Amino acid sequence: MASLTGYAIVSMILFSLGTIGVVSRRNIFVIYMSIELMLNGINLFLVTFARYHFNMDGQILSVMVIAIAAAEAAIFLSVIILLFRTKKSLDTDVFTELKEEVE
Amino acid sequence: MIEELIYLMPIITVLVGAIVLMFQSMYDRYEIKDFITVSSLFLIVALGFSIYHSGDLFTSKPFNDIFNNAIVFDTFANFFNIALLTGALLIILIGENYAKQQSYTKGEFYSILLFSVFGMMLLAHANELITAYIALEIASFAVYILIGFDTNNAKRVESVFKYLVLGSFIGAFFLLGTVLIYGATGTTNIAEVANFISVNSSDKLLLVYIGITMIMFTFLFKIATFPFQSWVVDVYRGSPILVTAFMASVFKIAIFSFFLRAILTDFITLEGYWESVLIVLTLVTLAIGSWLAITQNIIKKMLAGSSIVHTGYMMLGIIALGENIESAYSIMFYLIAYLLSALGAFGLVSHVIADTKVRVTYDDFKGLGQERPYLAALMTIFMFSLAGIPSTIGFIAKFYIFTEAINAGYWGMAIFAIFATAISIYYYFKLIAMMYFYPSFADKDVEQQSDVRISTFMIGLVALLIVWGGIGSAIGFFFPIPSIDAILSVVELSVQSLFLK
Amino acid sequence: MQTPYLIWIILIPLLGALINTGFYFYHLKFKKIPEKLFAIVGTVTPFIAFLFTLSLFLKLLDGGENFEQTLFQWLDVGQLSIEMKFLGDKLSIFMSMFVTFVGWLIHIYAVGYMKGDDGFGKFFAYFNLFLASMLILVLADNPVILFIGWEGVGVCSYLLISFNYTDGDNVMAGNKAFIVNRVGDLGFILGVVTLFFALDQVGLSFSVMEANINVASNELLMLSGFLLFVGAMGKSAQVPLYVWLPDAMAGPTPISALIHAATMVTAGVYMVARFHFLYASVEEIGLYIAYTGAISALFAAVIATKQTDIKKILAYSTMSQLGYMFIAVGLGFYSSGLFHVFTHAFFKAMLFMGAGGAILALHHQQNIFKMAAHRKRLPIIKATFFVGVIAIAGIPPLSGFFSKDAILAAAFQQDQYLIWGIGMFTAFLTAFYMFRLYYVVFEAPSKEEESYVYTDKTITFPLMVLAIGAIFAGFLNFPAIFGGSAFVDSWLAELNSIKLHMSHATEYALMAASIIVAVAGWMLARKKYLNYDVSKPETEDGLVGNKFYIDEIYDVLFVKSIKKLSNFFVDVVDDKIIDGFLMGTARGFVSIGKKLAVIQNANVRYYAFYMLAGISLISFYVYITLIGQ
Amino acid sequence: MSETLILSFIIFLPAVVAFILMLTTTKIEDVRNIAFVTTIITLILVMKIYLNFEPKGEMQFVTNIEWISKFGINYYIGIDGFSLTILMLIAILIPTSYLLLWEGRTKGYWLNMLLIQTGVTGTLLSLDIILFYFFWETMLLPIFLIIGIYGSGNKVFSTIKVTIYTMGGSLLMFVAIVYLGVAFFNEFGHWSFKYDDLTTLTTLGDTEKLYLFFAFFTAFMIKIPIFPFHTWITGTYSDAPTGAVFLLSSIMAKLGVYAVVRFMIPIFPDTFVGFSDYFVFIGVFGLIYFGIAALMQDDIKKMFAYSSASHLSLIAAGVFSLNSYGINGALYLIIAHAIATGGLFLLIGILHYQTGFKTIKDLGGIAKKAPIFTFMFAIMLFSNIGLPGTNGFVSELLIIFGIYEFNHTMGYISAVTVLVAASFMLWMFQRAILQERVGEPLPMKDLKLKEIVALTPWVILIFVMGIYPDPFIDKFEPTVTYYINNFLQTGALK
Repeated sequence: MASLTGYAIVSMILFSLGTIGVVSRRNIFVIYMSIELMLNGINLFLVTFARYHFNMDGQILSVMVIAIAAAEAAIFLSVIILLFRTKKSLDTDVFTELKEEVE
Repeated sequence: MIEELIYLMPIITVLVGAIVLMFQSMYDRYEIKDFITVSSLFLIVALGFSIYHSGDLFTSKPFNDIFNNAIVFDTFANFFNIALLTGALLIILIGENYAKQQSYTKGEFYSILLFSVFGMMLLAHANELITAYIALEIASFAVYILIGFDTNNAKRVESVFKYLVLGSFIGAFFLLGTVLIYGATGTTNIAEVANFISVNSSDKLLLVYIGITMIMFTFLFKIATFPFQSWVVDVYRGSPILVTAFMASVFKIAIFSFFLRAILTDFITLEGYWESVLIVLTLVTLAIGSWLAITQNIIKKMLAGSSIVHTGYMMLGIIALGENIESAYSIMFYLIAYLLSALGAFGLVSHVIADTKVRVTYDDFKGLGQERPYLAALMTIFMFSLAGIPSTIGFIAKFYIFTEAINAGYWGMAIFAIFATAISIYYYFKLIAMMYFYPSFADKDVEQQSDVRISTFMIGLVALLIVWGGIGSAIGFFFPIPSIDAILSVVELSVQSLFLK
Repeated sequence: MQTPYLIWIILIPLLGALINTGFYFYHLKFKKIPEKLFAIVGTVTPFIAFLFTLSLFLKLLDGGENFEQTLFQWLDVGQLSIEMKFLGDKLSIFMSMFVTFVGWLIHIYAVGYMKGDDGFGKFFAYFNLFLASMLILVLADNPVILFIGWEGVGVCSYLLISFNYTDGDNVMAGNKAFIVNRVGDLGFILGVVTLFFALDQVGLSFSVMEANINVASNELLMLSGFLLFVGAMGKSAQVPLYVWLPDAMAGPTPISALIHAATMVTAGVYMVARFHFLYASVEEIGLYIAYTGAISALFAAVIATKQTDIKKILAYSTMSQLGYMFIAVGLGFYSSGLFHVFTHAFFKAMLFMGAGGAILALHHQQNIFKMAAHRKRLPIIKATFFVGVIAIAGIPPLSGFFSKDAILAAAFQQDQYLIWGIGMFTAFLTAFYMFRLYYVVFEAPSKEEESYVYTDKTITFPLMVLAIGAIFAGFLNFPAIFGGSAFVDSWLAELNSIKLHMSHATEYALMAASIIVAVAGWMLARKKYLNYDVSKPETEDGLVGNKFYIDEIYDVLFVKSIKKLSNFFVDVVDDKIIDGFLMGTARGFVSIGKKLAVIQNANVRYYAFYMLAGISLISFYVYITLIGQ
Repeated sequence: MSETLILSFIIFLPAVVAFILMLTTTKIEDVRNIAFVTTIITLILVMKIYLNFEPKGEMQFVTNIEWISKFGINYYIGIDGFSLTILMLIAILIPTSYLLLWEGRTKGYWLNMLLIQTGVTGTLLSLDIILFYFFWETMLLPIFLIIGIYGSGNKVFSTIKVTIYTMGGSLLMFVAIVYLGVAFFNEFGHWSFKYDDLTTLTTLGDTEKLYLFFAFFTAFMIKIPIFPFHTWITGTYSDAPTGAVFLLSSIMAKLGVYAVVRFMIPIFPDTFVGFSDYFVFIGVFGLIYFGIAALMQDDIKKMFAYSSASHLSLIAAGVFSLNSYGINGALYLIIAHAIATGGLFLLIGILHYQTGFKTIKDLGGIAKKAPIFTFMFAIMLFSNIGLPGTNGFVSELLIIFGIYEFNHTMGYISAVTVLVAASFMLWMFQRAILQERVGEPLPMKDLKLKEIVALTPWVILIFVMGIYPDPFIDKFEPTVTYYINNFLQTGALK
């Protein structure tokens, strides 16, 4: 069976992918997905550790994280809808209205 | 059994209140002031419960079998409960005028506000990382919704979007930290982790330390230090001013409540590998905050920038915490002071912009001194308190923080911070200058709506508290009143409760 | 001997000043007061003061000891203990005698002269105040109290020179007098301070200092002696601090007569005499003083020969006579010096008052040639003026001759032949320019038919009294060789460090020489000016005419340069350098902030990137440190 | 009233009255009259103290109540020779100045004046250094408002400038104060900020002391002001309203010197002695520098800004000369200069108010129209010049003695003061007041009877203190001796 490090590396790769996605992608929807990706990487990690420690805490935690992710999704999607409604676009570079020139 | 329940009462009351408001808001016949009444009623009850055992020193983990030590009830948490509840109550009451004027505010607004308060209180009680995370997220989500409550306003939506993205982004790091700690120690309970750290030698702790680092990032993000400060200006600017006040004062207290606990219980150990980082961050935070504040033209943005500077002062306390426990008191006292000052300032701005959309830039404040002398006087008090001028609570708080910092030997940083203060005098006094030194615009003939209402009384009350906190018993030489020492002793008591076994 | 009367000599004129001030305010604020009232207060008070002085003088005369009167402890800090105390010894009583007397006469004169001036009351208030301060100066028991009087007369002279303040030039002259005197005062104060510490803080009373004079080191004594003399230079208009005196003639003539001829300017001489114990112990400084006097005397006399303004000529002659006095005191012949002060007070006051009368009569014309051009008949003034001229020229038997001759003889005896020579030459010049003045104003032919003009009694009466004084005052110190009593010499004997002792032959020879010189000067003037055509007046041209350009040089050296410096300080040092630095830092800070605002570009991806960068850096650092541990 | 409360009463009465007046909207005349009566009451109380005060070194009328017990911060006030002298000054000058400011002021003006009085009195009497800082800062806020609201010209800029300037200085001092407190805590194990406790500190190293010393000194130098921290004065003085200028010049600036004497000499005696050479030099330099700078000023207020800076430098030099002549002279000059300059500024205020000009080139011909005004002006001027017979002379003489004893060369240079002030003041007097104005004469009425009455005590004081100074000096001379024996000697020994 694969070692702990293997799982760890995979989950870390997922997490990093998500991180890079958040920074580099312009489409808000993709940004959201990257964040979800980060969370999933963490879930994988949790489960891995739960297996490693032979206790259920990790499993429970992962379930909780999934729940939170779901809640987050609710807000995120609604916000995305609102954003699209205002600007008819999902490009982050469009939403810089709050930049007022200083005196 | 029953007194355990009493410990739970405040938080439960708030939760119930939130749900009740949720249901109440399904009926159209209620008006805003009904919701205000109900919500403040629940908050007052909760406050009563907390104050009921604010005096005594206790700690307990009720209903272990249910909560599994995930939440702890002690004087420390209780202190923060009081602060949070007071803050929320003040915001609701001060915002009364503002809320009435805004079309979009509905019952849910208050329900969600209470939910977020509930989350914050839970955070103050949290004794376990995932619980803390959940509590944090409850509070944050509620705040997201509050920010974006006015869905037709592009600014609001944009700012909630930013806050959401960045918030959940950093939240992921919190989880990562948790995971790493869990991986290293097999538990996420703060006390147990602290225990683990104390028994093991540092080579075993590499993973834990990295995890702690990850968690610290979240802390730094939420209190908005460099390099996580950039969201503050935009989000504060974009959100309705009540929510801004809520974030700036109350939310900050909640964050500190958890992380102070974590630091004080040696879960987060700052010596060695974090100290230098914190020093650098603090210095840069102070500088950046001053720069952001001094260049702003819009009052809300200026206050946002200044809130970053105040964060810098509190970081000073955090650093000093490595040396002596005393400085925890100073931080907590500073939180109270900042809560009052910021609430007052934001609240007064909200009251002023409630009826008319102007009064957001410096120039719009011109001539307030003649138009509404009392409001101007109150604003002056708040500015003095933020600037830390003597005879306000802001001065005592600064004095406290600086004393601890210097006592811990960081006098160089103290001098740096004092320069930041000197700069801050400029942008605070500029507002006073605007209010008093310039004539008001002729064309701005607002219908002189009466200032005699709850919100103004509340603002006045806050100002009174500020002055009392600054002068303390000095005015009471000739007739007895409680002095600043009362607050200080409560603070010390609450910190001691952390070390009860 | 303690006496309660001494202070009244000062208080009474002071009282007069206060009363007149009160009257004058009443006069201004409420209703007019007749001039007579001011006049009475103004003239009576000096006379009472004179009577007090006279009584004390007589007491001293029949061998009474020195008077003194302590009023109160003025100051007592550390070891510095100063009493408000007055001293009436032979010197001070002698001085205050003629100060009060001449002062009184000039007050009377002023009544006539100032008639109709709307500042009449103010004038007498100032005048009495001046007399009071002069008497404080004379009677003071220690240099600090003396300095109070010293400055008091300075202020009065400032106020009176700029009496017609509406004309800026008068005030300018007043300022000049005050500032130049201040330079002197600077020296005076420093002299006192140095002396006080040189005598290890024993005290400042003259008697105490005289007792402990040998405590101090010679250098410090010389230093303080010099510094004190700087003060004297300022007050008594000696080179190089004389520039204020000619301009001071801007004031009304009585002022010139009283302050700038008879009394105040002699304060320097008096002060040096007061410190005789100090100067007796440092001859070098004494000699320096003598030379300064000689140079001033010559310098002034030379300038006077080309002046055309009658009052300026008299001013320069005053300065030159003061030079004589300093020669005497510098060489240690205090009695001779003060005797010259005494005689000079009479004839110079008289000359000024005569000039004033003439000016009044001749439409306020001051240029001697123009005065001649429309001359009136002024018999009394002319006669008295002639007396004055002879007296100052040093022609026996008038007072000037004796006093001046004594000084020259002293110089000769001390083998200071250079000083003696200068003195002689100055005497010649004096005779020349005084007679020039006299002939041009009163004798030279003029087309104007000489109609008689009446001059007020209040003007002529003092003139005649002073004329008598000028004629006979000399006999007060009638030399021994003529079987005289040499009263003044014996009276002030204790001051003198040296006695005058020379063979009668030399003494006669010296007298003859000075007489010849004086007559020569007279004759030269007579030949040149007796029938001079006044229609083409001389002009003040050439090096001498322009007073050797000293004023211009001073202006460039001090006034202009300091003004430049002031502008430099304000515009460059303050505004550019200091304030520029502060404001620059402030502005720089703000501008950095504005540049920094660029990172707040409200784009969420950038924000996320900053965070990520921060996170990675910090984590990296933390990781390194952890590995390091 | 009991001995202990009387000082507190003196401090807080004006502020309390001000608050009451602020809340009760009364007519402007009533506000002014009530304010005036208040100051008169304080004057009476101060008189009472002055009579009960026995001349000795120690503190008297001490009140000491806990304020913030955690940090041992006390409400600790008391009075000794120094503070008594200045307290007397404040109590006399302020009510009389009201008479000259009588007409045409608004309500806020009077309230601020009252608050300022509380501020300065508190600063003067507080012996706990935190309490001192408390008043020191609060003193500035009414000044900030009064200049900004009632000022003229480029008022906002100069207001912000003076505020940042002075507050920047005092913030540095704040850090130093905290540092001292912490040092005290580490040495003795309990908190205290009493100045007499802080004098017992022994653990401070020399370099430490140096930094602290300069942190304090910066704050005071800015307030005094001493070269090169003076660039705020000209703008502020010329833009500020008369009352503010009067208070700034004749009282607040003096408090800077007072603070040096009260706190810095006892706490850092050795540093003080060690550096006194430089400070005397700076003082004497400033004296001449400001004097020359004043010469070419055209704005009379600016000119007097420089002139008072020059005098204050002399005062500072006197204090730094560390001997009884110098310090006594400095204290005496504090009084003399407060009276003279205060009076001058008030008269200039009247001049400005009536003619609308405060620049020399536009003025002139005043003396003809207003002889009594001119008379008062001249007397203040002469006292400022230090003419014998006025109190200015006594103090300058003493200071010159002191500096000479300290260092002969410095003494010689310092005597230039008799020259500096006279030169520009008389010139200004000639051009602005005496000589005829080019163009039509200005509308200038002579002083009213009320104003004459107000100024008479000042004039009398000038002359009485000049002719019979001893009784006044006796009041504070013992304190000076006490200071010299208890602090400076030890400082010299260290």
